[in-house]
Amino acid sequence: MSTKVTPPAIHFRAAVALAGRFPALAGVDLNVAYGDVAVFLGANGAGKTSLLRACAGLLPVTSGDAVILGCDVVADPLEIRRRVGLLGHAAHLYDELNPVENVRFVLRAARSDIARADPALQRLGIVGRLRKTQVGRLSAGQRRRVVIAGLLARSPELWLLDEPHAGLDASTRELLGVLIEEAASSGATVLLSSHEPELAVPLADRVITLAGGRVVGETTGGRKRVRSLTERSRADVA
Amino acid sequence: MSTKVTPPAIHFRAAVALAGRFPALAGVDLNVAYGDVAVFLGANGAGKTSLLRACAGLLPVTSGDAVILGCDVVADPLEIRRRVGLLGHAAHLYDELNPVENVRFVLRAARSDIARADPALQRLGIVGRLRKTQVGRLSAGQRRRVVIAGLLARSPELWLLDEPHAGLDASTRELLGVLIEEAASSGATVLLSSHEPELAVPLADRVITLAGGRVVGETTGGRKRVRSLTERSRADVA
Amino acid sequence: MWRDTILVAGKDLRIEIRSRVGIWQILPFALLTLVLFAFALGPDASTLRSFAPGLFWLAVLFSAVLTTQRSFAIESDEGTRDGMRLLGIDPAGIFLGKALAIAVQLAILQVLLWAGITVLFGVRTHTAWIAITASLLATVGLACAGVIYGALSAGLRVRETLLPLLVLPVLAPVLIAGSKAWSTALSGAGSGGTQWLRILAAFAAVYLVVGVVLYGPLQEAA
Amino acid sequence: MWRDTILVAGKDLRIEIRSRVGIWQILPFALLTLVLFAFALGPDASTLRSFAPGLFWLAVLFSAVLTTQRSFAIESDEGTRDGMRLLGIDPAGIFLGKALAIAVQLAILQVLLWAGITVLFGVRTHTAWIAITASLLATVGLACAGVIYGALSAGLRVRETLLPLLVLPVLAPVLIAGSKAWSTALSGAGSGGTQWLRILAAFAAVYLVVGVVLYGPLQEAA
Amino acid sequence: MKNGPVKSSRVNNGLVRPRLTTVIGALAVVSIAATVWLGLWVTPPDKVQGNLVRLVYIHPPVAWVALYLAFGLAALSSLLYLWKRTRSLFWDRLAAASVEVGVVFNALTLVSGSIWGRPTWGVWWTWDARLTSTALLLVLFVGYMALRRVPADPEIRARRCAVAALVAFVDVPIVHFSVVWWHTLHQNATVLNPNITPTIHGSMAWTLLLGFVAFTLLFVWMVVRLYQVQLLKDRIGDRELAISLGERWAESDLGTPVHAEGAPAGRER
Ligand code: HEM
Ligand SMILES: Nc1ncnc2c1ncn2[C@@H]1O[C@H](COP(=O)(O)OP(=O)(O)OP(=O)(O)O)[C@@H](O)[C@H]1O
Ligand SMILES: Nc1ncnc2c1ncn2[C@@H]1O[C@H](COP(=O)(O)OP(=O)(O)OP(=O)(O)O)[C@@H](O)[C@H]1O
Ligand SMILES: [Mg+2]
Ligand SMILES: [Mg+2]
Repeated sequence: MSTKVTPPAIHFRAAVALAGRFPALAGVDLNVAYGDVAVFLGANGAGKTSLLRACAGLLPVTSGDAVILGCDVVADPLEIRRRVGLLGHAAHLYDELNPVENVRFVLRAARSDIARADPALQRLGIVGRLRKTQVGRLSAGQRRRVVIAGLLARSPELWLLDEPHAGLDASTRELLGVLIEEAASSGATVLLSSHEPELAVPLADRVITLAGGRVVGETTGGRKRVRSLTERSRADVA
Repeated sequence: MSTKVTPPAIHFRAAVALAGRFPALAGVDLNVAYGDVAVFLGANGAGKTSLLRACAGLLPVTSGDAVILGCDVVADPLEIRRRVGLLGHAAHLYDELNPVENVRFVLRAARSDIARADPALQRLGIVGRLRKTQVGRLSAGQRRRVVIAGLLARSPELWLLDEPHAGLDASTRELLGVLIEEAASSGATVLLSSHEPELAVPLADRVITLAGGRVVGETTGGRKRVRSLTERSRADVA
Repeated sequence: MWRDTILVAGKDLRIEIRSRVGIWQILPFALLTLVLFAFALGPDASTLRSFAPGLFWLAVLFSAVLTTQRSFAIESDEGTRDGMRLLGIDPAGIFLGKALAIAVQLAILQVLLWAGITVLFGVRTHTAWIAITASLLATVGLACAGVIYGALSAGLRVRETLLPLLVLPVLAPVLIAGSKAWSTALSGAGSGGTQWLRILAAFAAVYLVVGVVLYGPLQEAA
Repeated sequence: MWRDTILVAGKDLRIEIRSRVGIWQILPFALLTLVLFAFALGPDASTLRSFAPGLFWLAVLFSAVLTTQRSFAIESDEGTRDGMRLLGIDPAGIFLGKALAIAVQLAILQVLLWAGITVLFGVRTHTAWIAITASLLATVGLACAGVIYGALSAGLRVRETLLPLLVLPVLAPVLIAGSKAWSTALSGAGSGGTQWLRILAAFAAVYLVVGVVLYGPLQEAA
Repeated sequence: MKNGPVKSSRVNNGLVRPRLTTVIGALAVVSIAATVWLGLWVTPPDKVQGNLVRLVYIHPPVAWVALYLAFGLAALSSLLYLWKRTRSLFWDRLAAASVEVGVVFNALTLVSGSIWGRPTWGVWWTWDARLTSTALLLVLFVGYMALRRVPADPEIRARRCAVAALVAFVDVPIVHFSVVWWHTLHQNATVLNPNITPTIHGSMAWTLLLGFVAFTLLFVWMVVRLYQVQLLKDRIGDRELAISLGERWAESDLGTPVHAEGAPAGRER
């Protein structure tokens, strides 16, 4: 084994996170290197959503260590949130505003160039009349596409995608794969949860199985690695 | 072709339904026979959700005919709702009550035996601590399982399932197939929408493609038919 | 219909017992409004005493709005109004059930508000039966009208602001008649109150009937 | 911080312009409360005139609660409060932005309510500057206190009932000081009002500072 | 922290040793009894107020406990909770306990004041600045308790409540200075006034002083006990948590993790 070179993007050690009085995460040990794509599999209630929310600094970790992108989740959630993007079960959009306004708002909040909104929406197929329809009126899949367009436009350092395939139609599912690959190869780290291994595993470097709020297994995914194998093992050890 | 014997369970003719000012259904022509399993495919925004909601009498049909289980959706939505069960994008549950109370409430409202709640929940894996946890605290997939348990306990004549696979884990996806087959073979009609044809098509007698709020194509699904072919063609013509 | 009434009222009251919103939030709110009215009107004791019935009923009105909001907040989670409609139960039953649950809460609330004005404004109740009858009739009316408008605004994203606007003008007769009836009840002038009781009874009857008849279409419209 | 303030305030006002909830729902509600108070107090014109300042401020208070509710209803759709936090922007900016948007709406509302009491209760404004200063200071205070409590109760399922209970007692000093200041302004007794203006200024300053400092932890708690 | 069943009265509550708690409780009872005895039988009736003056031994001490001790302590511990370096659920529990005591004493202030007001002012209640601000204070802290009841994570609830307590505490100075600012009907500061020469004399002064001591002792005892209740609730929560953690671990077939020796309840913060 080589020595630790860079600290990992995600580092959990014995992390416990409580939802109410319930340990949604019950001692997670996990390291994910920068630039990796990791997919979480697991039964309903295994803790996938909780883990992703903890990575976004939304679910406070009450014991153990949790360091995301070099920031402690308890000490500095704000800094983390600036740098991550989350696609959750529910779409965080302003129902009264249209897709363009929503994405622009996200970009302004992130201090990014609002000109990036249009190409992103275009790419996700939010074109024509949909651009000007209040998002409260869009269909379930269209809403999720708007959120993904926001992520794409912002291009955060860490993508957290909670069942991103759910609700998307065939062509967007394909596109999602492309977007994830693009993000990862441009250096971003991507974590996604899924109930559709046949779609998610090919995208991933690492396939991590959760159960009972813990990591219970890991295999490698099908992502064609660009980086050399040495680099790979280094990151894994870190 | 033989003559029309029974009227179909679902009958739409040139049905237009408005969501706000927008024609979510733009002239649907569709007949589904009793006991059939039909799956709707289509891109995001094609109108799958709108069609299922129209079948439940939730989306008013403003022109054309829409007759569900022999009742006109405009004239008698209440009668329809007594006999259909809908699993929508959002789970219609009382967050403050636990799964048992929620399912029992559904059963009482349907004048069914509340003793059916327990086996149904059991079957969907809502056991142990989950039975007593307020549903507002359950995970996304667990909530959907509670809704499905409610449907199973009620066993309506018409099942309307909007992307039922989304959010369910592998074992529950399998179970869902079994439940749909059971319901159909016991005489219920099942309509489901899906973005996962590989899961949905094998369950279905008929695969109907929607686009732009209309039916644009149909193929047969993979369901092993019990009924004879003559019966089949009869229903299709009706 | 009656079975559905019991079913719905039971469910609502069970959620109330579980969440205690009525006791811990609406009740203190009601008492608080009394204090606020006193602030607005200034400290003069005799003025306040003479306005006590009006202030009591204002407090009841605002609390009724809150109770109604709460009653529909538990229905329309996730921003949809499909839940109740999908049950496929008799709309009249839903209407009566929700009204019953609200009425129970409002009745308890009024007892405590009455204690409140007795202490804070120093009023004394001479003709209790008028006050009690007025309150009971008003409770029915408030609950029924509340449920009708609650259903209209349930599940809308603007429900928090829409409901008060819709329902308060409708409840104005209760405010007026209730205040007058309680004025007579408090001052001891026994007989004048009955005409106001009749108005309250008419109000309750109208909204009860309207609710039972129209709740079906209303629910569809929602 | 200032950029975030503008960003958030701009977004809130844009949603308001699109949905017109303030104009079509909160404003009529405010005028309606004036009418209801008149009902509760009876028809005597001189009584009403003398209570006009108090009633004006009561109406402002209740409308401020509604405006705050609305301001947080647009944030917490689908029952979650993640949205705002996920933006990762400066909490002080969010606080100031939301307060600014509410303040703008409240200022417009007060102009129209002033017209309302002028017409309905027949009052005349003698010392306009006191009234205007009082209103401006009060607006800042109401908006800041409102946002603090709005954030406390945002996204909770009980927010409709919890917010009024929490925020109204805090706003009571505004009610008192505002009424007194307006009383002087309306009666024309020019100098007595300044001590009340000082209270309003202190109130605004305290909640502005508290908000800027505490909004961060508050948002995490939400 | 002992394991297994523990007798609740013997629980070390982290504030005061159990023996001392009992002593404080006993002292409180004795001193209140002494105050009552002195107040009712030893001290003379007043020239103007007659026997009514005896309420002076109850009402001001009760008010003082509610406003300054209880709500002051609540505000202080809320502040310490919010301050990152001293953040600990200890402060949250302490704040909760003292708010509960404060609400009781605040209500008692209103009641004793009303009883006193009836003969002296002729009414149970008047809309005097002190009285109304005291009433508002009660509502503010009832709001705090309502907020506490809303189900939430302990840490989140603690933070939310801490903010609410601090904002509510702003009313306390208003109550205190209301008599000065608005020249009200209510008594001016007689005991807590800036020039310390008390305006009452002799046995009355001593009894009043004893009253303050007695109610302060009662306050301390109640806070300690209620803190204990809070702590026990939290412990029950911790135990539930331990159980659910066990259940959660059992959901996967890994069994108990290696790093989980000792209390699984998480770091005490
Ligand atoms: C409901 C009615 C009343 C309320 C809510 C009330 C409230 C209070 C409060 C909050 C204080 C503590 C103020 C401070 O120390 O800052 C206080 C003190 C006091 N009250 Fe009352 N009071 C009431 C009625 C009365 C009456 C009727 C009397 C006597 C005629 C009275 C006499 C006093 C005295 C002598 C003090 C001690 C003053 C000092 O040392 O600061 N109070 N009251
Ligand atoms: N307050 C609570 N009380 C009890 N259990 C809780 C509470 N909050 C969360 N849980 C449980 O914690 C787990 C949360 O899991 P999480 O939402 O992370 O699951 P998930 O892996 O995302 O599942 P899904 O695939 O269904 O989305 C669930 O088992 C849920 O029942
Ligand atoms: N008020 C409205 N104004 C404009 N367009 C609307 C309005 N309401 C609905 N729509 C459009 O109607 C369509 C509704 O489609 P529906 O929700 O039935 O789609 P779906 O097939 O279920 O899609 P998905 O797969 O994303 O769930 C969408 O294209 C949506 O944008
Ligand atoms: Mg999940
Ligand atoms: Mg859909």
